[in-house]
Amino acid sequence: MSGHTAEEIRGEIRKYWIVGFALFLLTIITVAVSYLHLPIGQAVFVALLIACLKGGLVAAVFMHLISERQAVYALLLLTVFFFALLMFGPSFGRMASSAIG
Amino acid sequence: MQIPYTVDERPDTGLYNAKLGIWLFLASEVMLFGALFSSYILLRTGGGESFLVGHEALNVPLAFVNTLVLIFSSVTIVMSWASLRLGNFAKFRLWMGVTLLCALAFMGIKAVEYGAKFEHHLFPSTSNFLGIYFTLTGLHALHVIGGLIVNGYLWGPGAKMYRTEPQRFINRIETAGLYWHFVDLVWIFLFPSLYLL
Amino acid sequence: MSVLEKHPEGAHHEHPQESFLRRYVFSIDHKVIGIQYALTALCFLLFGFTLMLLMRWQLAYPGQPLPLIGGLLGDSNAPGGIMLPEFYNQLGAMHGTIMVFLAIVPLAVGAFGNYVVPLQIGAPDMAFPKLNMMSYWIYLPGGVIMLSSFLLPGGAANSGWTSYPPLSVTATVGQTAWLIGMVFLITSSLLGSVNFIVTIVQLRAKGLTFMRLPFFVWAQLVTAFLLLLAFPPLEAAGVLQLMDRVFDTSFFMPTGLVVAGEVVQGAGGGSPLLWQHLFWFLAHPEVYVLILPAMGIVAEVIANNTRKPLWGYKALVYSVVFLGFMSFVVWAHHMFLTGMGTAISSFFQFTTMVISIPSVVVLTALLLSLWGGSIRFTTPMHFALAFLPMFAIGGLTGLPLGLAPTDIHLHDTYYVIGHFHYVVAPGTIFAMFAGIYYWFPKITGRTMNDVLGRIHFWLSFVFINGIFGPMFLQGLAGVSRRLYDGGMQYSHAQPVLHWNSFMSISAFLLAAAQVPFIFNLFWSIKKGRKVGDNPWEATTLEWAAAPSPPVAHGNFPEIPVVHRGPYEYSPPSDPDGYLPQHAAPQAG
Amino acid sequence: MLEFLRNWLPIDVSAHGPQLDRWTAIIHWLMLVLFVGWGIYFVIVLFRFRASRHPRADYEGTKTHFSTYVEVGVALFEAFLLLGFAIPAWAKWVQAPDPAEHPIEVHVVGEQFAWNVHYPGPDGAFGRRDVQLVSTSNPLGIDPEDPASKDDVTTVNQLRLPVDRPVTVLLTSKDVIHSFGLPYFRVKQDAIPGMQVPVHFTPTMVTPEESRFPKCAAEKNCWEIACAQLCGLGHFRMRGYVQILAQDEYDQWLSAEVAKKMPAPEPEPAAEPAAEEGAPVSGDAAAETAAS
Ligand code: HEA
Ligand code: HEA
Ligand code: CUA
Ligand SMILES: [Cu+2]
Repeated sequence: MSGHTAEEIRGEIRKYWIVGFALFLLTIITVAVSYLHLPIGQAVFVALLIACLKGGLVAAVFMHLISERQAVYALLLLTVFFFALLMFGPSFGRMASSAIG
Repeated sequence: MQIPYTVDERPDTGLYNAKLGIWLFLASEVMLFGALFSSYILLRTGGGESFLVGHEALNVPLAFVNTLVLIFSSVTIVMSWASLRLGNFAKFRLWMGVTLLCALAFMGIKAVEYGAKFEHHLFPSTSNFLGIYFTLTGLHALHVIGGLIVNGYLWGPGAKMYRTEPQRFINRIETAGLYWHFVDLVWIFLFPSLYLL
Repeated sequence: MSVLEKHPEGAHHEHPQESFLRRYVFSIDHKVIGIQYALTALCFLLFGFTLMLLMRWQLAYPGQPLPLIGGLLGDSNAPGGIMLPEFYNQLGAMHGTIMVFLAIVPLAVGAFGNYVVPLQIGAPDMAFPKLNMMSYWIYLPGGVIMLSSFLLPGGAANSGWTSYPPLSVTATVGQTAWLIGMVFLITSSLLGSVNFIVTIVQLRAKGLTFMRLPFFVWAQLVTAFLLLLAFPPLEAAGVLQLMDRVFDTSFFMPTGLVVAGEVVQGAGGGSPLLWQHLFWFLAHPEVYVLILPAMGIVAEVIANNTRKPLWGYKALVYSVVFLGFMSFVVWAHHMFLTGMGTAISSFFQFTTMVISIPSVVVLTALLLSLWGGSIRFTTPMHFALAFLPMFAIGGLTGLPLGLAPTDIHLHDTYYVIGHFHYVVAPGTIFAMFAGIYYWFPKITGRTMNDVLGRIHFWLSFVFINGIFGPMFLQGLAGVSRRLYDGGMQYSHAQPVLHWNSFMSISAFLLAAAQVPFIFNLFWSIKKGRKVGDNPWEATTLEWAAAPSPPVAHGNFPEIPVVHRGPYEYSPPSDPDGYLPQHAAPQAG
Repeated sequence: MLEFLRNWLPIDVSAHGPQLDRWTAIIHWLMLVLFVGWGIYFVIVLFRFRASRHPRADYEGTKTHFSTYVEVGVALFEAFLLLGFAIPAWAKWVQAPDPAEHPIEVHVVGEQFAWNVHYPGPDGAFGRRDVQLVSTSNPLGIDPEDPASKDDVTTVNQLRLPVDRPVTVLLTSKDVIHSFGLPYFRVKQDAIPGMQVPVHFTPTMVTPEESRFPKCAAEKNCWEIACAQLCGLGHFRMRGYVQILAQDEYDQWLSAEVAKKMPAPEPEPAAEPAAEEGAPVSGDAAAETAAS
């Protein structure tokens, strides 16, 4: 992040506030949606979609991933892959087991 | 002999040491919380109706406020970093101070929430949902406390470094910020998956 | 940042008269920390081995009082010197835990990694020296907690190193100590792995590109990634099990348990298999943590003692990276018999077969590296060479375990015990010995005694095979592991039971064979033959560019610049010599 | 190779067993070829290229592609093992037997440190089990009120099965994880509390009267159920018996057990749990501690 002019930094600051505001809004939306009592499948989908959106904003802008270097991307990609595996491996293993009940 | 790239970026990786370090640490944190989320999915999908006992007792409005508090603190910590980069130390102090207050507020609200649960005799052992709820939010709260300590240090005694090694100090604020955003990010997922679903 | 200048000098550049505490105890010099790790881990290794000797006595002579120390174990463990089954289970769980988490990993990563990696990449220290010190000072209390759990009521953890619930959740308080100890060890490893990755990525000397890294450094890099990403799930699982034990949650406790005639109170609805998934998600990568640094050491020693470059350096690097990656997707091959359907089992059998290929490539490359060499049979080379066939036996016997149908008969038998001990004992431990003999002169400026080294090698080699070879026969016969009496009640065990005393005697003799080593190690510090900076005529930076022992803080008189790959032995320009990595290229 | 391995493998008394043994042998062939092949190379190289005989190392080393062929060969052979054997064999292993073959269904419930066996009786239906009803005389907690339980037969550590008929054992556990291991049958399956996992096999041999097999009930020889998963301090002695009978002997035994269970038509006394005298627990392994 070196070599940024004061002007650029002020631009970033504006971005931070906008994103902060967007996060506020999205939070309100999730809560509002939860009062609609959607069927569970849809509710999960919407809630996680919004959460991912929010998470993406935080990571991209606050953690300035967007301007980060490749090394970090490679690391995160690897992590995301194993994360996904860890997330669904155990549950999938149970669903496909030969056990009864 | 001086360890290289504690302050400057290594040209071929574009990173200074601590930044790579914090990203690696966060990667491992992703796996830590990932394992807990995975457990939550597995237990919930296989748990039957008794799993959810106590779910209705969660206080959505409080958690909603807490979410806003944490998001706001993410904005303020990034502001404190930006202020430093603009050379404005006083503003850094201010924004970091607000961040600390947010963290304290978050913990305060958390304490109220926990207290209400205990009052109603809802404990981790009551149901696996509450067990997961206490484990996940408890672990998250520990992370908040960790952040409080680090940020508090950087706000207070640690800020001395700005006079001797300003760039190094700015880097520290950046890494502390990265960590703090991650804590926020975890909460962004915890909030809907525990309280709203 | 344009506004700011580079600050002058860091905080710790001058070291006038350091206090004893700063220098030897709370040192932030990677070399001292490496040695601290080495000594601590060796003590744990010895201790883990001692526990096993007690068990081997019981297996060979069930129900007979332990000689010499039987009386010291206390009436709750061994009344009249005769070991109780409870105590046997404690010993087994603690042997596995201590060997894996307190002995081999700290030795392979904490000790060798710490000492050698910064030197091999031309760095003055690890990237975060204070963090490095912290890793050690978290590891040590973790170990102390583990060991002191023997003194708790009910003794130490007794549910195996795998700690499967519900057994572990209902076990005595030692299990809680185990979990707390594990949290320490995991934290320590995580800090260490961050440090290693940053060090290797950021602090490589000028000119030291990734493809010029010594293979050992590659092995450490991959290992660090395994620790970084695989340990957190176990930490999570440990926290969940602690919750189950301390706060009576039911994460791993299904509904309707009846333990010892009492219906277990609690919410229920938990899943015992969840633990197994999280545990093996760590523990399979963990076993590669045990083997990769060993492969790295063996590669270094082989290159140096064949006086030629490693064959297929690139293939080795790609294999080891691939191995690390794949090790995350095979975990459920430890769970074939938990009621696994065809789809899942096919997936994990497939990945398990796939992961054996890079191991074959690594071994093949090391074997072919010997061809055309001018082999010096030094003591470290003895151990490194023996590693190859021993790892081959261990690895090959992984194949029938990796195919689910053949695993049915072999699962949880001594065949499994034989399989992995061949990889970790005559495999990894031998590589550790090779490393100790090889880098000892780096640390002390003296060599270890060669004759004693050879005695140590040959005796160890013979006896270690005497222990683990017969395990395959017992396993084929179907003898279960973790049996307090070695299986003597079972008719299928009868034909192979007589091996038990053979194996145990081999184990006692193996213990005796370590005496020359221990003596050699301490004697050589003061009395070993003095040697120059580069006694092995090695090309890598730790030998070629730094004095032995290296400069206290900073390692190198001046930071080297690298000009070539790591193993330029007998180069065409100088067929009888070698080209250090940092030697400036000759003009023309 | 199979003959060689049979020096240690126990005799094989189930329908699927011989196939597993055969493939175990084939895999060991692969292992042996690799090990001996590389081993010979290894010894030769160590001899031929020792420093005293070969003082100047060859910078280039070997340029052979032989190793690539070996590696590809190993990979192909592993693919063959997977597709030709492991995957189909596993699919067969988890597949329930054809109902046309009149498979027997038995429930086996592990506990520290015994194997409870639950037969459905002539009605073919298992009585309800409830943990709240568990007691020393009713270790399985069978509900006596359930009509399906009236003719149920339970035993402790005694699994009797007829020869040549497919069996489905439905495994579970009351407390911790155990593993239902039948070495002679090449059967092993974890018994996990909270789960019911079926395991299928077909005994092919009546347990012979040979002194190398232990005596269990009725002075007859038996094979053993060996618990294979660490389950506590009694893991080593968690030994059950499995006895394979000719079909008619089995029927006789079962109807005798059922008759013991239902002596009179009135249901009242039958409510008394009958597991105790119903099961010939005389050979209970828990009674003996072989170590001492
Ligand atoms: C360092 C440790 C290590 C290593 C490297 C391995 C390597 C492998 N392991 Fe092992 N394993 C363990 C440690 C290790 N394992 C442990 C500790 C357990 C038990 C845990 C417990 O339950 O307590 C276990 C258990 C275990 C199981 C579960 C068994 C069971 O419980 O039923 C399985 C099943 O698939 C398995 C498979 C494999 C395979 C396929 C490999 C492959 O990666 C091997 C590949 C290697 C080769 C194929 C060798 C190549 C050889 C040549 C090319 C010949 C060269 C010849 C000469 C030099 C002469 N292992
Ligand atoms: C890295 C792992 C590792 C290592 C190295 C070893 C090493 C050894 N193991 Fe271990 N073992 C395990 C990991 C390991 N083991 C695990 C995970 C289990 C399963 C546990 C469970 O059931 O849960 C197990 C189980 C196990 C069993 C089965 C017990 C049972 O099922 O009931 C047996 C039986 O013989 C055994 C024997 C041995 C022996 C004889 C050695 C020997 O090879 C040891 C040789 C050691 C040395 C040669 C060290 C010499 C020491 C020094 C030289 C130190 C010098 C000191 C100073 C200078 C201060 N082990
Ligand atoms: Cu039951 Cu071991
Ligand atoms: Cu494995």
